[in-house]
Amino acid sequence: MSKQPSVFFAICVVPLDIVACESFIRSTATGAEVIFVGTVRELSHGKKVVHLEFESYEQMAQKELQRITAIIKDRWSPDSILLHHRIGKVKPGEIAVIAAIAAHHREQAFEACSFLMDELKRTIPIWKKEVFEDGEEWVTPHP
Amino acid sequence: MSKQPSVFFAICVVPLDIVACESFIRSTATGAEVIFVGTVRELSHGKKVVHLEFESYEQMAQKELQRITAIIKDRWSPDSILLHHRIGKVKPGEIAVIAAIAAHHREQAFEACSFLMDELKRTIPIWKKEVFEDGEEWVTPHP
Amino acid sequence: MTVRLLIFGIAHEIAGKRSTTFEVPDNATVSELRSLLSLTYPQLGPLSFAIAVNQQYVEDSVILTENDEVAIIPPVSGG
Amino acid sequence: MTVRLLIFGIAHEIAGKRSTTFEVPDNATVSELRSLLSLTYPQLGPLSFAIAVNQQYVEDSVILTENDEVAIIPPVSGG
Repeated sequence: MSKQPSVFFAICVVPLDIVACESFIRSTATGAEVIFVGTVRELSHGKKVVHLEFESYEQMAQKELQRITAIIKDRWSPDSILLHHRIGKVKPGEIAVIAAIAAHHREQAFEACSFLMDELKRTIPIWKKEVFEDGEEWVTPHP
Repeated sequence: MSKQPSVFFAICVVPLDIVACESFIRSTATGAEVIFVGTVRELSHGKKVVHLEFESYEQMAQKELQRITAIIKDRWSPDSILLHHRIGKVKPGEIAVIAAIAAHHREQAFEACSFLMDELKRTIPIWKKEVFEDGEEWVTPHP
Repeated sequence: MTVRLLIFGIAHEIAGKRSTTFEVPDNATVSELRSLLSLTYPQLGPLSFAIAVNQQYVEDSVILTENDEVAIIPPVSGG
Repeated sequence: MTVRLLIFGIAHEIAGKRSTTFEVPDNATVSELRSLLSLTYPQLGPLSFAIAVNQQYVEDSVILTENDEVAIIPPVSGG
């Protein structure tokens, strides 16, 4: 397939909106949508989180997403690829990231969305710091 | 883990609501949500679909979901399992099914949600008929 | 004895009804029920379908009981 | 020659700044840049970080050019 998927990428300082994301990727040509929503947990290693603080290297994040998008297009030919990531302070219960894929078949959508999240965690230049009541700590990635 | 996941099952004659589904499964204890949204395509084998018509054997669907839920609980220990399926007439672009899993880690959520959809398509007693401008046809499942 | 028969999907269109009562010999198996169904609804013959008894999929060897809820389950196609 | 240095995550806290200009020899490699960074910011030493040049991850053998945008990329932790 040579059709280009639609790509929606945003780094946002305001709350992420699942409905907006889903309507970006929805089309009557597409049967399957997989949406990943990553929220902030109130406990990290048993300690109460006050908030997370995210920062990003946005221009590079955009280039990394282009690289990832090219791989996803080759492997799964989806109709749409979306990644919205929050930066700044994000409280427990709030959404930190939404990744979404629309495709013809559900296997494509599940695999592509899972891969997009794996690659986000592996290479996209975004960092988070956990802020506790008694201190703060930059998060080192878990594989 | 012996904790019981929350289970939300519904067979609906009214449009399905992604926001409602996501808020059912959201909690501050859970970091990862995977939501599958299945929509009706406007073309089926190149023919224009007027609408789909779904019917279900609801009591048995509920029992099948209990069986599937027990397997998902054993394998992935998610916090929540949701399946909302539309019945009656559903038009192209409308949502036919929402399946959603909330879990601590994204791998659990992706795998459990994909398994839930596979099992839905394999065993849950729901049937659809495609209605075209010039006729109609019960859909036989594709693996 | 009598069982309650529920008929879904393409099978209900073939049978022309969604539910009915159905007579089977005492202690009939699901396999015997299948044969009787084919006699009553010859067009069901070519259709591959599962049988559920009291809302559970069953094997052909299962023995039916008076008043069981028996369902004809054509290949499902939800989602 | 001068490159523009961007410093992210835990590294910007160690360095006490998010961006600066940085002097390197003409035709310096990324590997040489790393050594100079460790001299200027000794606390970066124990940290494992990647280097991006003009918004792309690069190997240590890459040769820098005047005015490149060079970024210190600690292990990412988005999502």
